[in-house]
Amino acid sequence: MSFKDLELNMGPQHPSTHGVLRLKVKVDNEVIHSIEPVVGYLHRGMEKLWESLTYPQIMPLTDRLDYIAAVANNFGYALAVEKLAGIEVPKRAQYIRVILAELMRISSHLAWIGFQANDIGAVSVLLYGFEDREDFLDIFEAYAGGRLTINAMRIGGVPFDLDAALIARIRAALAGLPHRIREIETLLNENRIWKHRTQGVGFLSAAEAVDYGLTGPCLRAAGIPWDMRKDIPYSSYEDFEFDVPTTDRSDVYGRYLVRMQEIRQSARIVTQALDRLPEGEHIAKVPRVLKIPAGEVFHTTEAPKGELGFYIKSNGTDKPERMKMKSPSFINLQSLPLMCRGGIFSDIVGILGSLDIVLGEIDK
Amino acid sequence: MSAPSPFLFEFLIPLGKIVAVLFYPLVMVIVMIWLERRVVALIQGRLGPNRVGFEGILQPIADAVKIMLKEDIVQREADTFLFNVAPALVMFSSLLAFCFVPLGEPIRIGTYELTLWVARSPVGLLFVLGMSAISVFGVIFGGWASNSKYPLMGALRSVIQVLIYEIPIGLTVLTVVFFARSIDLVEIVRAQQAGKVWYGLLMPISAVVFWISGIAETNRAPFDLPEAESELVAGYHTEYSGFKFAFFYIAEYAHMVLVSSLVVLLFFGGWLPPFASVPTLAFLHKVPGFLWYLAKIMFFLYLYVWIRGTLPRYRFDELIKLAWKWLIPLSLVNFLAVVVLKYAL
Amino acid sequence: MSSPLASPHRGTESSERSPFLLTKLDRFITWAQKNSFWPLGSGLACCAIEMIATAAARYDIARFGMELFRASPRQADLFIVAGTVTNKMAPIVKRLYEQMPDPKWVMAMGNCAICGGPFPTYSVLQGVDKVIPVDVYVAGCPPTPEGLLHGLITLQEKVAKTHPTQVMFKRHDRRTD
Amino acid sequence: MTDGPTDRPALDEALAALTARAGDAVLGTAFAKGELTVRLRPDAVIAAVAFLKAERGFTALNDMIGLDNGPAPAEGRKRFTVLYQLYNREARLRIRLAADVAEGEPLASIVGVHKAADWAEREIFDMFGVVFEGHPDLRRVYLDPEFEGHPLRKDFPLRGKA
Repeated sequence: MSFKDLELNMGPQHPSTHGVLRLKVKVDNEVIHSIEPVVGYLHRGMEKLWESLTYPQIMPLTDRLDYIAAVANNFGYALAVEKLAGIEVPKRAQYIRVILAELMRISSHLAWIGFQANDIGAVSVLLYGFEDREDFLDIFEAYAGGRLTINAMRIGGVPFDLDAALIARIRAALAGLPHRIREIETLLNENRIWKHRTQGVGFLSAAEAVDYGLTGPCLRAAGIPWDMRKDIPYSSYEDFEFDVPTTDRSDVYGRYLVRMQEIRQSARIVTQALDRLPEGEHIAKVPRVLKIPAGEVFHTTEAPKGELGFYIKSNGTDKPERMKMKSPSFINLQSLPLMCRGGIFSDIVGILGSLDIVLGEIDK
Repeated sequence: MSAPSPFLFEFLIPLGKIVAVLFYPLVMVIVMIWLERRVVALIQGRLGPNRVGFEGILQPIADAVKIMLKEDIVQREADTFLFNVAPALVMFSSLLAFCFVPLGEPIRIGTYELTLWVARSPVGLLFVLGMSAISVFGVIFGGWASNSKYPLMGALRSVIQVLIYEIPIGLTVLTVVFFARSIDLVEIVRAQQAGKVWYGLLMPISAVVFWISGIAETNRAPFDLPEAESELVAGYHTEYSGFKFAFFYIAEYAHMVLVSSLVVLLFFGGWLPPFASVPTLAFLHKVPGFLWYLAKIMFFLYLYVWIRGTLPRYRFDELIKLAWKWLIPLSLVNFLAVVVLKYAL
Repeated sequence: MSSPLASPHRGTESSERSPFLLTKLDRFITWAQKNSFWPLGSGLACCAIEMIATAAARYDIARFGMELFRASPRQADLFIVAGTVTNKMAPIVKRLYEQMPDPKWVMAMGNCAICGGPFPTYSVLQGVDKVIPVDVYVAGCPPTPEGLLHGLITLQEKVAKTHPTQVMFKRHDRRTD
Repeated sequence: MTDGPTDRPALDEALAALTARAGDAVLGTAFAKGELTVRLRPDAVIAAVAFLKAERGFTALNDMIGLDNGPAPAEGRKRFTVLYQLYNREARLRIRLAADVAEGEPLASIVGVHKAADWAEREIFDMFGVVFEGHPDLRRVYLDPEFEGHPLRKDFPLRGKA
């Protein structure tokens, strides 16, 4: 066995490939020579399956794409179908959707910080992140009955109204959040080892990031305030005041900072939405059998992982003729070899973690 | 009571001590495994094992029984001889080192003087350090003989890590030896008693550098690169199962107990009670020295766990930088300072 | 390389004519085994997130002595198949199972691992029991952490009823399954 | 239906510039649901994408989408359609290019223009069997290399071929 040009297979069963991703890594002792991601180990044929299901039936399957942020997929899909069918969503439903989606973003980022820290060796932070996340899962459980894949949206609105008890619960969870984030930040922000492991690691210039189609927090960490909630506001996002956090670092540390700020911004949006929650219906009148006239539509939303898009082509029946998902993780993952160039073997796990990929979304 | 026969003195007592030296580290390991799992759990806001025995104290026993009854796998591609030798070597060297670790001053029972060590040598410290360094061969053999890539990388990391961190360990041990004028562990403790000051308080830099290097030598967080789970799966013992894996596992903990013992003996007065010079605290002398010794070891074992629960893992290049840029220069300067101060005063 | 304890949990669940001492030994061994499942840290899909949540503070699988998620199958006792097994992944799942040393147990967590779940498609294996034997099935999409814990306790009960020594001493019985 | 305002004049202007540049390669345009689709001759796609990126600010390739028009496509259409979803972030504009290809007919790869197209083209190759000429590494991305058939074709059964 040669020590130079050692070819390593990370995955599909490896503790830090976040599921069943496989990386073919060539290392020269500890320095990375080349790296090639191999995906498809979780390819479930979702797009083919969608073609045989009616529009409402597809909704629960979208939960299983980005399963750490299931609501974000529901949201993107619902908006795309509504755009295609020309359904007007009541204002209250739009607000409730924003609340749910932003809570999901918080929960997704909390899980992310846990995974990222765990990959770098700070095991405790994984547990902290997951414990903090439980508060938000409780809210989803109270709202729709599920913890992870909750099917929290319907075409035309949301399945349930927000009642006062739940609103109080959301406020309580948000009140505890700043303290919890600070706790994690005290552990990490000024930690020398954490900084060594993240600063300057996984650098990608802004131009490269755009060329590789990077979206989401990774792109914002490169200094580009690219956020679909601001760029092309949907579901009343224009009503809320929030910042799009960016840094110019464009390394793992920058991505960490951006996500931690995004948690705070999401909390800000939820608070505003709760304060100004309009009265009215929570779901529009949608025919039981939804037949959508022939047409095609492409709509993107800002999911926790990046820009999530749905392309739907209808043919006048109650099932889509073709539906394609633009998965942010899939596109973000392409830039992994670029980010790893010249790096050290241990960097791979940190960089991969900073991309925040979810295999369910990559492989569909 | 009639005079005890020479058979008792010359055969049974040494035999008993040998058995004890096998069991003492193992008991410490069991306690340590339980302690680690419980303390890490508490740090992480969990409960930790609490189902078997009182507060889960039997958990390590259940683990041990289970793991010893597991299938022993030697994969086809492995170098069978080295693969089998490696865990034994690691275990053997760790346990052998304990022979030279004294637990306290001799106890007088009637006319017989019971020494609390199995073997005492004028070069006991060297022997312990040597044995502790030999255990890395087990790691290297294990990693290489597995004929698999992750273990190999783990072994490579381990070699470099131990090579580098032996240097600050040697330099800091020298300062202690310099003061105590002995490399006999019993004499070093006695010198601290005579000098009325623990060397850790006299030379804090030595103590800290030794402790950090000790963590690195035992491959524990944040220096657990040879078995970094998120990178190398399980590092050098990825291919080991059952009993042999248990050997690696136990040896790692035994090694931690050993390093903690060394820190206590070299820098924190071994079995001496604290505040020896304060008359009002003289009651502390009533507590047997062995308990003081255990308490101090437990403190350092606890530190191990605490550090593991808090810090991320170093990257390989930073690990090396830490040694070459900080620990080695620091221990060199420290050594010179100690020499100068000793002769200037 | 097969251990005398190869799969004691299968095929030997009767306690016929077991000597007293052996029964005691059996109980001791199964006590150790059932209280120290070290799961293989293998997550395939959505269920893996709930598996991690089970290990996290709220549900704390560590109480049962099972928090040592082993990254290497060589050191694992319990394979929690957490998620959809695709046809591309199936050979790897099988290999992981084979790399685990006996005695070993498998839990199919979630509907996908049980029967393919909501994915009756060309690329999904319709149930992991088509490639490896399963001891406990935990339904749900994904099962809640409580569900997973219930599955683990069920598995503990199952292991407690086995007689590892019978397999140890009557070698010809070993591969009855 | 809360998609932001579509800047129709700006889209028209981009379309006009593209038409002027590509000439008779533009086979048709459609504007529906606030989205512009431009149907191009397959051989003109790469030039159009490069032009839109370099001169009209469509710097981002959102996605590439494959479509199967069935074994017997409508009059004037071919078996597959490949859609290029482009995005101009400065002006918040989206434009969709479409190119029809017959079975076995190669399409020029745009990896040279947009790096993001790398895996997207591999995905379309995997799912539909459309071959992209000039792609650096055209292999299946999701399925095993041994897998037979292309799942998203309309004649491929959901459960797979037995």
